[in-house]
Amino acid sequence: MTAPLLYALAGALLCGLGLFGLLCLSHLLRKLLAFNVMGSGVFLVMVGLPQHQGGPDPVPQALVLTGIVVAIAATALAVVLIRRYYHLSGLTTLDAEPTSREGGQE
Amino acid sequence: MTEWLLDGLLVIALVITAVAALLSRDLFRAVVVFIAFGLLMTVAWVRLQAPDIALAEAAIGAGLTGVLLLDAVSHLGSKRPGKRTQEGGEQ
Amino acid sequence: MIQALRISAIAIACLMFVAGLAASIWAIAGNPLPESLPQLLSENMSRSGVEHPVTAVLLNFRSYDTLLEIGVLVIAGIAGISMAKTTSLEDPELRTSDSLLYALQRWFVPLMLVLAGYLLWAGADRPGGAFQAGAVLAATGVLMRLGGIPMEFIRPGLLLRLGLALGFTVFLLVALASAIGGDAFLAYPPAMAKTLIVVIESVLTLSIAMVLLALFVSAPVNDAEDPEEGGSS
Amino acid sequence: MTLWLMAGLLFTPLAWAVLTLLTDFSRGRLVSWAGILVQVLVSLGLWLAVARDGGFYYGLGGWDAPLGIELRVDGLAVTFVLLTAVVAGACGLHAGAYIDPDKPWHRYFWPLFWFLWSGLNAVWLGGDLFNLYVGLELISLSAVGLVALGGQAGALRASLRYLLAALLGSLAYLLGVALIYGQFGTLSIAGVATWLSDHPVPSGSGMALALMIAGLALKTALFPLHRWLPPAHGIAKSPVSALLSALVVKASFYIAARLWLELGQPIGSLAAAQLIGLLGSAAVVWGSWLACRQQRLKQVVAYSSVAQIGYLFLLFPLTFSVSETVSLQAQQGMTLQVISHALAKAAMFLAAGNLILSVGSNRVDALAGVSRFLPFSLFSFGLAGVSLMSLPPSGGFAAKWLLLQASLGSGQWWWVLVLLAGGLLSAAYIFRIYRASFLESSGTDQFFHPSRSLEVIPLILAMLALGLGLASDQVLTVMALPFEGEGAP
Repeated sequence: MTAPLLYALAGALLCGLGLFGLLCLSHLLRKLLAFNVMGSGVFLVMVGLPQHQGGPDPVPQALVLTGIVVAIAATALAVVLIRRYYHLSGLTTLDAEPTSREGGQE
Repeated sequence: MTEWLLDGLLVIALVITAVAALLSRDLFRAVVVFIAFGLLMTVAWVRLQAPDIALAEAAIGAGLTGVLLLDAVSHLGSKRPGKRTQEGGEQ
Repeated sequence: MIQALRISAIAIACLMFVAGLAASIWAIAGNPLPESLPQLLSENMSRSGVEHPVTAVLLNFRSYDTLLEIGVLVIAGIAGISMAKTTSLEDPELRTSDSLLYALQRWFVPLMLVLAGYLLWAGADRPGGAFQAGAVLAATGVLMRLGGIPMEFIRPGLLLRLGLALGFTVFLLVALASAIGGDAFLAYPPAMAKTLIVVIESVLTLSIAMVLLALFVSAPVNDAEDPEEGGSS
Repeated sequence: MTLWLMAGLLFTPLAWAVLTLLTDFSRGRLVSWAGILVQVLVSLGLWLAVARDGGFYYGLGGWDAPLGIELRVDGLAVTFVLLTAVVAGACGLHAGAYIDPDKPWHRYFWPLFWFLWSGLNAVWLGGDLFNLYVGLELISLSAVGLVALGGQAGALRASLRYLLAALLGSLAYLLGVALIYGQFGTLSIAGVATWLSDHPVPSGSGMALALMIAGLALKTALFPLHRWLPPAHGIAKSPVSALLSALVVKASFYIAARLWLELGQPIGSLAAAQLIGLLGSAAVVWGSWLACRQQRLKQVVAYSSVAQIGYLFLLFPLTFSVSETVSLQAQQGMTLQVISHALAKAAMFLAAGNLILSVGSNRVDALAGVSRFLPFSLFSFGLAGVSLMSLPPSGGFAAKWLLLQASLGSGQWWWVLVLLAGGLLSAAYIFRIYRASFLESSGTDQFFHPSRSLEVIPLILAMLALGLGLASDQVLTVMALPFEGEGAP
């Protein structure tokens, strides 16, 4: 057991938490928070696991930097969509199905 | 030994803030806790000898995402759903 | 009742997921690593043109990733401003007359600009670089925006789109030039690697800040109705 | 020469994305049509070059695999690059005539379209796990942007749902990549496969493969993770729906298939392979059944996509622990299914868009009496339907024939039942549309005729899907080309 491994395991836990949040929470902004928590967990695994044996490894660090930028891009886009969706429909969740008739969906 | 204590505490704090951010009843508080989570992540990156990610996390993860979400929360909280028809009528 | 049952089922599934994941991580941590990339990396560092390994990976060894990633940012920016049908940014609700914010702004904005410049300059041989500098720059913009400074250039016009495209275009042109020069796509000539990386990083900083700022500013939306095909008719 | 083609292939879509970002819709249309021409020529050139000389690795930035990113340019990849050029080109031409140029935000259609195209090319050619992740995100975000374009509440709702599903899928995939890197210390698929070929399988790598495939299955809308797809594909503008159904879902499937073919044999298990096959079968039956019950035309087509995607996942059981010939048949069947479904579904969505434009409603029962006015788009719709129903001589028939042979050859006869049931059910939902359109109705006297160019494009795509069955041998020889010359173009 080394410190990086500890962080990798914590990352696994954060992934599970984020997954739970993404599936269970209904408010869209909360889902977004859960996505970011899960993303942080994945990044921790990505950096922690290889550094357990090899010491600091610049490659996964660079990958995580890329990943963080992709995550903020996705988050910002989602926020714009959520705000506009709220503006037009007054809803903050996707649960209620006001207009669609999906005929056959349970 | 102190290092282990630090890492252990940090990990526990990370998990607690994550849980709090997801389960908090008040959305505004959830986002604030999430920003704290981002700051703790910054410390975790420093502990993992990844200063680049720590900088990026502080600026992007905690800073920008936090402001973006706070702004969204206040937006979603303030306007009434019925506003759509009013504005549609004006324009 | 059904809701509670569903949540507990998901919770149990997530717990099992965490347990499985942790077991795999534990197992992988015990296995020997077959290949050591950091070693290969340090052997090739001298040919990369920069001293800082993370920057070398981002902008030389795996520059294609970075190119596409900037593409992702630009997409998010485009999709964001396509939502913003507002012609006016003078949304009175956004202006805060908060004196604390004003003070923050006066002291922080210059400080943050300096910080962004430092981060960019440091990127070549120390931690720092385009992403961090861009994020700080964007944060500066957000602060100014919250303080009610109108910032005309963020209006969805040609100037904004030029700004969005700038970093990406320069990166892409460098890539093409290297392909025309006879090497592979994105292969910098070794002698010019350092200069090219610095140039790319500088324009990327501007573009990253621009995209993030545009996404922040375009989020408040005005009303626009437009019936589309496939809608709920 | 090949180097130039590669540079052109990578450069053009990205450059056109920037160019069209700076123009408005009408000028962007002209620019884009020129770009489509360039891209089709470059793709065709690369396809011919690979057909002649065999595949090669292309090290980007002049760095080889473990350190840099290598593109794997082989027969299958260039076939899909060419397919993308044909289908995306057709959708681009159609969109130019179909989308209203007066709406100011439609100018953003072209940059998103080109970014989507470049993401697709990046995925077909990708040989690096993390680069594939970035390519996937490029595709997902531009696809979400395209669905949301116009910003109506329904479209936003569908696109948000799509975005969340896509992000979750990407994260699961990335987690798998993290485990792979932790285990093998490399991100190159070929590198991992080489190492596995002469070492015992390390413990813990099963989870990595499972995570990656689960994430990709979510992005491919495999049953029961399919529920985000019909709203998104149904509500987008028709050229966008065509792009999404024909190409975007194939990208994540393609990565999953690549991973399975390279790593499935050592890491995977029989149970996992059968489970994925079972889910695919469920998708075929359930998707077709729901397609029969939809009220809206484009929803029918979207659910049909869920069903047709199901067939693709039969690849997993049919290539696991079977003889070389059976595996090859299954792979060929999968390739033909991807190509024929891409062509047929693009044709179908574009034709459906024309029909909706004509009758001014997206409901199936509003089509009553259309057959008197519009034999042309209806005809394209039916031709594409022939391929989906897998009647000879269509590409769909050739694909399912190969899958059938592979099922029988490997003794897994139960998949034959799925193939038969799927064919019958797809016939049911296509004839339902036909029945609706041949009903005599007094109500449909107002009728809008779309321009000829809108009608010709789906017809051509449908003809290609139909003719694929006749030319399948040529296509398959290129796909199965041996991989020659390491890194030397």
